[in-house]
Amino acid sequence: MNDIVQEQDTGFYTEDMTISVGPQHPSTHGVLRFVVKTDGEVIGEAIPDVGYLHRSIEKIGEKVTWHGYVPYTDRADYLAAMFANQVFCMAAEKLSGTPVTRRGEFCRVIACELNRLASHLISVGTFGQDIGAMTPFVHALRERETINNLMEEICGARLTYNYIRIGGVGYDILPETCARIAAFLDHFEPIVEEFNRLLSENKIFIERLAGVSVISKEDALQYNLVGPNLRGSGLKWDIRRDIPYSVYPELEFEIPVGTGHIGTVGDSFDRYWVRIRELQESCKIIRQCLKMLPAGPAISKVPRKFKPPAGECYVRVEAPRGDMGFYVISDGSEYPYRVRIRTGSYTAMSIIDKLSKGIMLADLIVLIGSLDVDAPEIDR
Amino acid sequence: MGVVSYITDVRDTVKSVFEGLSITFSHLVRRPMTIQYPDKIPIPIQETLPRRYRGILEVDLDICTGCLACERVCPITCITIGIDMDKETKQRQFTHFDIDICKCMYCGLCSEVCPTGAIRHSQEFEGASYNPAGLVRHFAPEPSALYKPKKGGETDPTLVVKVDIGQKYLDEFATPDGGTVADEK
Amino acid sequence: MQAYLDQLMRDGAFAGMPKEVVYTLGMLLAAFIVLSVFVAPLAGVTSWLERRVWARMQSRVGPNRVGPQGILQWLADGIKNLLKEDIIPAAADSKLFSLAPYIVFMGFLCSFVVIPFGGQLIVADLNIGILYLLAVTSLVVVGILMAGWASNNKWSLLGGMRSAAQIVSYEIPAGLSVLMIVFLAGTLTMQGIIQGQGWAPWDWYLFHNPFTFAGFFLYFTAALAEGNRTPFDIPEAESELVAGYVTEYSGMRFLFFFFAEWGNLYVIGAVATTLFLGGWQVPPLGIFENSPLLLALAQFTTFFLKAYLWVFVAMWIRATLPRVRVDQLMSMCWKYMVPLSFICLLGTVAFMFVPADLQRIVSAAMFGLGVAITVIFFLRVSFQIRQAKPELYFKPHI
Amino acid sequence: MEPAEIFSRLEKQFSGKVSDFKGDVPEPYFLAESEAIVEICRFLRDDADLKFEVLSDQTAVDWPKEEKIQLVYHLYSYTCRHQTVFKVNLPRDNPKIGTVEDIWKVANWFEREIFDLFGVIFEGHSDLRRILLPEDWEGFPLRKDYIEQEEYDGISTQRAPLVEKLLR
Repeated sequence: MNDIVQEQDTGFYTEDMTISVGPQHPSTHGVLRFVVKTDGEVIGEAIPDVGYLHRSIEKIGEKVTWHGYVPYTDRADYLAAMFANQVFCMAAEKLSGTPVTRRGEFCRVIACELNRLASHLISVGTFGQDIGAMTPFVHALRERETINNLMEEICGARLTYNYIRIGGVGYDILPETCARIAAFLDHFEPIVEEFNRLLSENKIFIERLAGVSVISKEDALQYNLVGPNLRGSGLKWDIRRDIPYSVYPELEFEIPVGTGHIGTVGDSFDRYWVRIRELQESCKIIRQCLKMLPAGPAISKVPRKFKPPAGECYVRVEAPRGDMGFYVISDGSEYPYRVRIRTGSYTAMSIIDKLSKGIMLADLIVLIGSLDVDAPEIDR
Repeated sequence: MGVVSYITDVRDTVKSVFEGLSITFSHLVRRPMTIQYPDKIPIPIQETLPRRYRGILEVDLDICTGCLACERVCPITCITIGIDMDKETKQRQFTHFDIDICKCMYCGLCSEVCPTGAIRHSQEFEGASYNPAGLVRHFAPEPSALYKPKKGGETDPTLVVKVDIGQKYLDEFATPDGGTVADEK
Repeated sequence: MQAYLDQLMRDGAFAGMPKEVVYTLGMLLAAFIVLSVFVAPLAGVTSWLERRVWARMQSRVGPNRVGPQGILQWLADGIKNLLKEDIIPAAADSKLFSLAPYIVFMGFLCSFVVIPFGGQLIVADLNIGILYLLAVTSLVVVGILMAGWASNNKWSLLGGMRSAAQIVSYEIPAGLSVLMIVFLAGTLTMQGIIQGQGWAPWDWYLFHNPFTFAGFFLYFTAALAEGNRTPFDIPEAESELVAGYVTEYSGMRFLFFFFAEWGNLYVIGAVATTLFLGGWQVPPLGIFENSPLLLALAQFTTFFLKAYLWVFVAMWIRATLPRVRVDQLMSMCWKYMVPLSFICLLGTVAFMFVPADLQRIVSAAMFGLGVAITVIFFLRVSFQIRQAKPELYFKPHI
Repeated sequence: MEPAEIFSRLEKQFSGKVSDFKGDVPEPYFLAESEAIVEICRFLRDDADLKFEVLSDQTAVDWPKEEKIQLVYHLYSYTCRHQTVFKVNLPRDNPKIGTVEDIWKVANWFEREIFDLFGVIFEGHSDLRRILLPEDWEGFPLRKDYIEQEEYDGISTQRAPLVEKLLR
């Protein structure tokens, strides 16, 4: 409390106020905490305090089998569980040389992109909520609900899928589900446009976002921002295109980058806008995949006692919150020797300390929302 | 602040507010999306769930062979099975078969490895209970014998039905084509 | 009211009682009736309606269990809050803390004294009516500041400070817009202002000239800000300040704040109706001539519905707009709304020198503009419905 | 640039400080000496042909049999589109190494995490505190010989197996 006491000529002295934002604050997206020192509404510094959701997933990885670890990876980032599934399975496949069936790859991409839609909807919806617009949030969740229903049909779970397995996917996508996904996409694209008319083009919303918490490209690299946050700063970098994996090289899609068409390049609006545009790109990808979906088995033959040879690999995929990397070491036994999960939110969180100096309390909420940090992914 | 930008600001604000109001008003006359849970729909909500839905685990002990595959595969060890030898009949029997629903994370691995489809996910998802003990499901309250698959198909008519249900579940649920299950069967 | 009591005393009722006692008792009775019969259910039903309207705009259903369509939800909530523990934090200034809700409540309740529900239905037609109203509604800020300070919570304090800054600033555009009408009407009494208008829309001050038309929206925006409504709900912005000045309140005291908020909405609508929308004016139909009761009922209904329309609009705006930042709120007030209010005020004054015939033509034109805006709006709504296709229902039986 | 080229370049610059290039694995890596880590990293970032602007990942692996904790650095270059991996061996009983926080700011949090979970001390780090675990937690959980403390603040850290406790 008494960190900075400014004695003034008048004998009138002021001191900074220390506020604890979180861990039960409404807009910290899970259990995050910031120790904020403010001068009235203006923040002197905001020190992130993470770890409230630490579930030691990396340690658990050393104690369960390779197959048994897949459901745990769901929990690393439960808003985008499919990607953690995929990256762990990719690592296991790379270590053991297990091939993935072609239909399996397409099923993976469909499921992942649906999951990306769901995750981005949560992101932009709660972002609206943080700024006070309640309706866009519920509209976004309404669409996500439909995606959850589709997921339920594809893999039987709504949030923690355990769908992607080593060698392919757990369950094949049925033709009637494909038809429903296509129907959903037809319905969803106009909804995104309506969402834009309701929220993204709103003058108050733009005023709140444009020019707020600008992240330059240099800062983004220094702090290793990834995914939409990096693209929002103007760097055209997408692992799906630049370090291709799965069947992404065969698909056509654009990589939206922040252009600063309303404020400055790298401001909160750019990061938000990249996510909105990625919604549309994901729709495009799913459409192509549905068209190209080949026949054949969804999963290749994998022994139940899965023992990849000793070795190590670092695999990354483009998750909704950016580069999700798994560094997996196998010592040839039934259990992974070491699993390291490197997530986008963790690095995004570390930049908040720097950016928060001198902004207003309301802008801190915008900053957190625009970085789309996700507590489970930070703490793992 | 120039006059032009002043006027554009006012115009943009009015325009976007007008647009937003028209969208929210249009939703006032559309149908709501949420459902009237749980008493205002004609059929139980469980029946609307897809067949693949992974709800609370159920076990049909009559067709369980006691191979312990599910116990071994469970990553969170929520299944505990006890098997011993019945002293009178000299047959192996279950002493207990418990599933801790508290711990279960509904990953579906156990139901995929089951050779007969005895352990499977039901559509039930409401697990509220007054104490944690109520969440431990005991499928073998008293010792019961293991199921032995007969060569050339099942003959007991009650068991035939159950075996068929299990097999149907396996076919529908656990990977229609190939997969981790197929290679060891 | 006073006239009615005088009449009763002349007729010999309350024999032997001093005049002051009769007045006091009469006033207390009136206050009780207004509070229990009108204000409490009004605030309650408004809270229910807000939740329903809001829910439908968000593709939800909303509260629908207590009573038909959930209309008694407010009663259930009220009883629940009455039964809850009234927590006063140990570190709080307990006297100020307990007093604050009542001051907020009083500030809003006192405004009902001058609201003209009908030609005769007014508690006291003060000769400084509208001025009194502006004064007592400002009392709310004292209560909010007290609540923010006494809670001894940093969120509450920030909320209280924001609220004070906001309400004090927005008094100015609101006051200027009111002044416009006072100039036109030439009186401060509420009934006088209403009588200055006619029953027909083109006789309303809203369509009197372009400046009052703009002034109405300025007034409504400023009044929303004064009532701490979205997009100006920064004092209790739940995503920033948890709950602002009400963070530490619970039970009935908490309810008082929300009671005042929802009641205040109606006051905003009522004042807008009085000033701009012709108040309780009804068409001079034949059936009203011989039946004063019917006339009073018609006047009350007209006034109530007009006022409630703006309550609905406030809910609707709340469901639509995001919230502005504190500095943007201030710059919006001082850079945009205050200058625009002055322009409107001067324009209105200048317009008063325009010949009467021309004034009539302008009124008709403005009315036409109003109708045109409404038509365009509904066309836009139908465009929105057509644009985004009907919702997907994968489970038709639900 | 290929991993082998990167390594040979480094070998030229820091002869004796980098060694053991292993090129026949999915991600080729080499070993670096812990004393030279800061110079190597600065060279990797600033050299015109290497330009590793990004520290993708920094983590540690515990090898109790070999009595070492191995730090693993994953670098990536967006400009040149190549990556490199290098490892640093540290003694298990007193792991200490210089911080690379000044080179990549993100290392601040990565190193805090490694300190938190492995107990590696980064000399010169600006804010070396526990990050994921509480300040007063004992031990370094990701070490292989870690034994979980029985109680933390009077709360048991074990979930008693309900199945056994409740009905057996």
